[in-house]
Amino acid sequence: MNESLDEMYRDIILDHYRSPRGKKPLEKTDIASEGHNPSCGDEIDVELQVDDDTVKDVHVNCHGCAISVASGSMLAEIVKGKTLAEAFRIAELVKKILKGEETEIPEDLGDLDALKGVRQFPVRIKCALLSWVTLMEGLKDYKSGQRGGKSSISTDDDKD
Amino acid sequence: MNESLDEMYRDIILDHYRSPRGKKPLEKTDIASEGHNPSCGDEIDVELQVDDDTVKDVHVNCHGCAISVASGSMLAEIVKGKTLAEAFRIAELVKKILKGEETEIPEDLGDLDALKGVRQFPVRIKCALLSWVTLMEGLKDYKSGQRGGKSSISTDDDKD
Amino acid sequence: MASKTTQNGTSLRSGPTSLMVDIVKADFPLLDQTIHGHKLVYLDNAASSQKPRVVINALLDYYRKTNANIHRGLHTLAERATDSYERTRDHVARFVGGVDREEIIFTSGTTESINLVAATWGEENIHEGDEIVITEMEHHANLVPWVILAQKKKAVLKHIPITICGHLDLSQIDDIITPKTKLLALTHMSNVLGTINPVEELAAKAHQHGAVVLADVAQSMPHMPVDIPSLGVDFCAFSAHKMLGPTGVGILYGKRELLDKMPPYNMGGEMIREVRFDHITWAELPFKFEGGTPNVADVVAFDAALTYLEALGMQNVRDHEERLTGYAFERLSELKDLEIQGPRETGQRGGAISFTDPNIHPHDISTFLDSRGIAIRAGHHCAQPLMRVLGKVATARASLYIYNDEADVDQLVEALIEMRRYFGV
Amino acid sequence: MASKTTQNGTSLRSGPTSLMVDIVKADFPLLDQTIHGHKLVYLDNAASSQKPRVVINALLDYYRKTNANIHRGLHTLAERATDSYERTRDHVARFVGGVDREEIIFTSGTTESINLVAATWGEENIHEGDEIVITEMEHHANLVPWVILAQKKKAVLKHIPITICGHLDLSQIDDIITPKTKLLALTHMSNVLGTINPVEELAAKAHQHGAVVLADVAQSMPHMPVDIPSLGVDFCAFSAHKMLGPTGVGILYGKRELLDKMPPYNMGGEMIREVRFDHITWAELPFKFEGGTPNVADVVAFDAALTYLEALGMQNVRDHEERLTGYAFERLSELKDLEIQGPRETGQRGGAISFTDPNIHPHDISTFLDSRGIAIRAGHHCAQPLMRVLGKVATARASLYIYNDEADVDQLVEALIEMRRYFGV
Ligand SMILES: Cc1ncc(COP(=O)(O)O)c(C=O)c1O
Ligand SMILES: Cc1ncc(COP(=O)(O)O)c(C=O)c1O
Repeated sequence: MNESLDEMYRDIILDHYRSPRGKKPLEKTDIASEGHNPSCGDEIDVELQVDDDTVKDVHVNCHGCAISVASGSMLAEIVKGKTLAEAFRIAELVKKILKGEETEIPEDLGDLDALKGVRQFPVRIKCALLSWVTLMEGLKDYKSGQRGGKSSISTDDDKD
Repeated sequence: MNESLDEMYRDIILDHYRSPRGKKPLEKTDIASEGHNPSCGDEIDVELQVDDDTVKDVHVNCHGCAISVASGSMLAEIVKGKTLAEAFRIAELVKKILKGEETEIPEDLGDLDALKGVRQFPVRIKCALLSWVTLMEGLKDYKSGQRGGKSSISTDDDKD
Repeated sequence: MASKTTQNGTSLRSGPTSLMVDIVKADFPLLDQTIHGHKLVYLDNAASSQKPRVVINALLDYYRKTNANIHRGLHTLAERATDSYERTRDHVARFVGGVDREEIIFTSGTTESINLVAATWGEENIHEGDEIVITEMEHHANLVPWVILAQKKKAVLKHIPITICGHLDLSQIDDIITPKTKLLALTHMSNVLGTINPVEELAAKAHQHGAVVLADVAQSMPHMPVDIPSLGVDFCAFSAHKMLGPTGVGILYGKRELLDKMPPYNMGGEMIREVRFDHITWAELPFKFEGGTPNVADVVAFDAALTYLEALGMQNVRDHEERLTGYAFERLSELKDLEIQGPRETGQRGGAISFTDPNIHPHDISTFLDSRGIAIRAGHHCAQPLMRVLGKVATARASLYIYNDEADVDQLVEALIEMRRYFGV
Repeated sequence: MASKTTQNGTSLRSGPTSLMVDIVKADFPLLDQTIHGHKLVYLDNAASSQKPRVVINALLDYYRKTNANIHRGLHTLAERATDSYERTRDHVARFVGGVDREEIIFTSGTTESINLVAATWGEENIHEGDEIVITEMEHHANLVPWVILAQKKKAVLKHIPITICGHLDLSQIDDIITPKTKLLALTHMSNVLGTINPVEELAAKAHQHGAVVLADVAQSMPHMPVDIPSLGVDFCAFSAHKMLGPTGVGILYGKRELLDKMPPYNMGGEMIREVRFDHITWAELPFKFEGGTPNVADVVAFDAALTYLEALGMQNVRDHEERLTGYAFERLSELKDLEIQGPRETGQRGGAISFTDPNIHPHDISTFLDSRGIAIRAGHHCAQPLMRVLGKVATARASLYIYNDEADVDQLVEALIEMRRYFGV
């Protein structure tokens, strides 16, 4: 049905897609990670500027479909100002939402609700996931002290 | 149809099968060849006693189904007394009959007519062929001077 | 007519059966035909089974409504086809006793499944002097790849012999399975003798020595409950076509730790992650081993076969065949000097009954039975080394399945009696 | 509605077509359905074709009347099944231009066909320093096996680049195909660009240097007359499922002299002559390469697909697609900035039309079109190296076949126009 199309491409998704947030390069990059799904060619860079365990600014650069671009743009918007631990928890929540394991979304993360529509398109879930998984990878490496290098991840393998 | 069964197992075939000719060992073996079809396990020994280019006596020892036994028995009966060249020509004729390339059978080889029924059972053609092909192999080697050793052949490969 | 008795189970001879065979039979359109003027009696099930209407309809349905190439497809048909294909994988994973879906690889048949293991795991793990242990009753599919691998690697191929009764002879087993054993590859159920082998026990022994164990379950999976986790083996191979499914589908079960480390077999689309001219990374399991467009339609239809077997209940299938085998033994004993191969205890064997007549070649038996509408197989059954051990060039084999009943056995026995008269030997 | 015009050929736009598409369409039950409320327009033919009723019925018929394991069977069903299976082999041998039946090997798909050659001929004939030549437009199936073989053997993998127009760039060909070349493996028709490559000419050049030539005809065989003897290649690979046949069947054509010398691939039943634990001899061609129970039903049904294509006439198929491709180019040009890959001369290409929109990702194109009932494919089409050359991460691909007409193209173009409005970019 065209309704399911409109479910996936909700206005909010199309809005993020048309004018993605987080385009501006950071003054200082503390966490950098890249995601790549060879099967569809989607590529994303997620960079964080960190101050006192808090995300001061986010830069997201995404080459991909509307879903992955919008998802990355939402990430840039939502994660900014959160602590690293909060950011990680939100990414976990998005994974659960996309896998249908969680449906409740806190009010302050309202935009994320728009991602639910992707669940009806199984092949596209990994597009929506890519930015979040990339973020998590960066956070994990940062926490474990592997700083400096760039973390690298994919949602192609459907392992997460 | 049961008629086709009776076509294959004609009385003459069953008679040869029940009391195969050429059982008696030869006094002197001039040509010896063996045939073996691993796919069905049929094994045959064809031995000729030759005098002045003429088959003086034939010994056939066959382990196999009714068709291969009867066919070997007919061979023993028919080839005895023929010249080597005639024997080879008859074997060629049998091959043609079994492959449906020839239907005319000279009167003196009347028994061979019974083999025609086998043509309706494609998998069994190689059983009927085995003794004749084994004979031909022996004759060829004899003619080309490779005497002494035992020639060896199969109709499994369906190449002839 | 004993067929009546299978419904009310009152015949002394047949005893009650656990399957409603008349009802089952009606589900198989092919069985409803005459051959040479006789009602078809299909007793060549060890070679391939017939298909119930639900499986044929599933195929039809797939091609009429769903057909598309799977994975990565972003259109509705491709999504539906992918769903159906992957659903069968989940179903197989449950059917075999509960394994991970990633451990189920679709191949073209048992033969390809075993060759895949030989060419990938075997190629990397078998070295000079290593020992590969098989049994004397292997089908060529579980024999030829190991003979060739052993030759190539200068490894030693050992085999567990069989007893006169058709069981594995385990008296010298500790000389056969040793610390040098790298692989034990054995059949769970012989396609010639019917013997059910103690796979659990032998797998445990082989594992003590650190060997890997492959079970050829091509004959057991269709005919009895097979629980791969309790078998305790590392690899299992079987074919859909022997268990009511379409031709062209096989299954390889492999332990994830092993599959993860193995290189791929057929390389092409869908099994790679990223390709450059100088560097390639593989896709995750199970896709790493499913290069190219799979046999989608037949995998999808195989789902219906599994559902059908589950509805019957695999224990009922087993009980039915065990009883019917007993009945067949009883009736075949009426034929003096007919020699039956393999164990006589029906509890230790399946329903493949190989036999020989002292005076009539198996080929003639088969041709004669066919003229009476009865389909059996005659030959070496792709087990030439076993034939040599048995001292036979060939045997005749009648093999039973869910749609066979006492009437079929009766028709077989009567035809055999008639056959002896016909050949007059 | 342009579909009307395909029957009387009076539309200025479409011109007369050589196929009666409306009649053809009616032969394909799957096409008669709605997707998301729209009549299905199936334009994913390069991935897999739909099946005409005669093919589906052939499958049905086989399972309802004939099904049995083939070869060496002495009962009626086995004989019938063997006959039907072998009849398809004869048919394939005729269809591809008249080759020996022994040169036609049934596999599970193009991918397996090529892997078979790599693992047997390649394994024995490619040595350190040898050169394998492929092209930049190969499908992974004709790329990954050679990359891996080259790595294993320390051979050199070279590729023929493509021009900006999507043709092979033959300007440096004499530096690429040299006396060191042992194998030239190239696609006859690109599944992304549609390009038809000059296989005859390149094969002749490779042969001058004593190289062996393999042509991947997976895309050409379904869409144009392909005559293997005049192509002059040593191996050809293609899949039934892309040419109206069932899934799970592939064909390998190989020159007899080469096949004769190659070791087997999948080893098991039916492909051996004699087996001992220490010695094995192989069966004759083609059986040497068909170990295990083949995909009998699907091979049998493939016969009906060949008959159907012959009835249409492969030249008519080609003419129809050529015209329709021209029509599609014309109409797609209405979409400003839509970028089409591959040659624009319809005489030098098939009907796989890859395109990109400057502002909309191919995945979004595909998802949007699906919502309008149109099935196309989006992605790298298993040709990642080509994508890199094209500078694309993915393309959208609409690919035509015998049941597509001007109306389908119109529906595609209108949906693309609507899509641009929808995404508002
Ligand atoms: C040019 C080409 N080669 C090879 C293949 C692989 O064919 P299959 O997936 O049927 O093995 C395809 C189809 O996907 C193709 O388009
Ligand atoms: C015990 C056993 N293993 C392997 C096979 C080979 O199975 P397939 O021919 O389906 O590959 C068979 C059947 O022929 C069998 O009975």
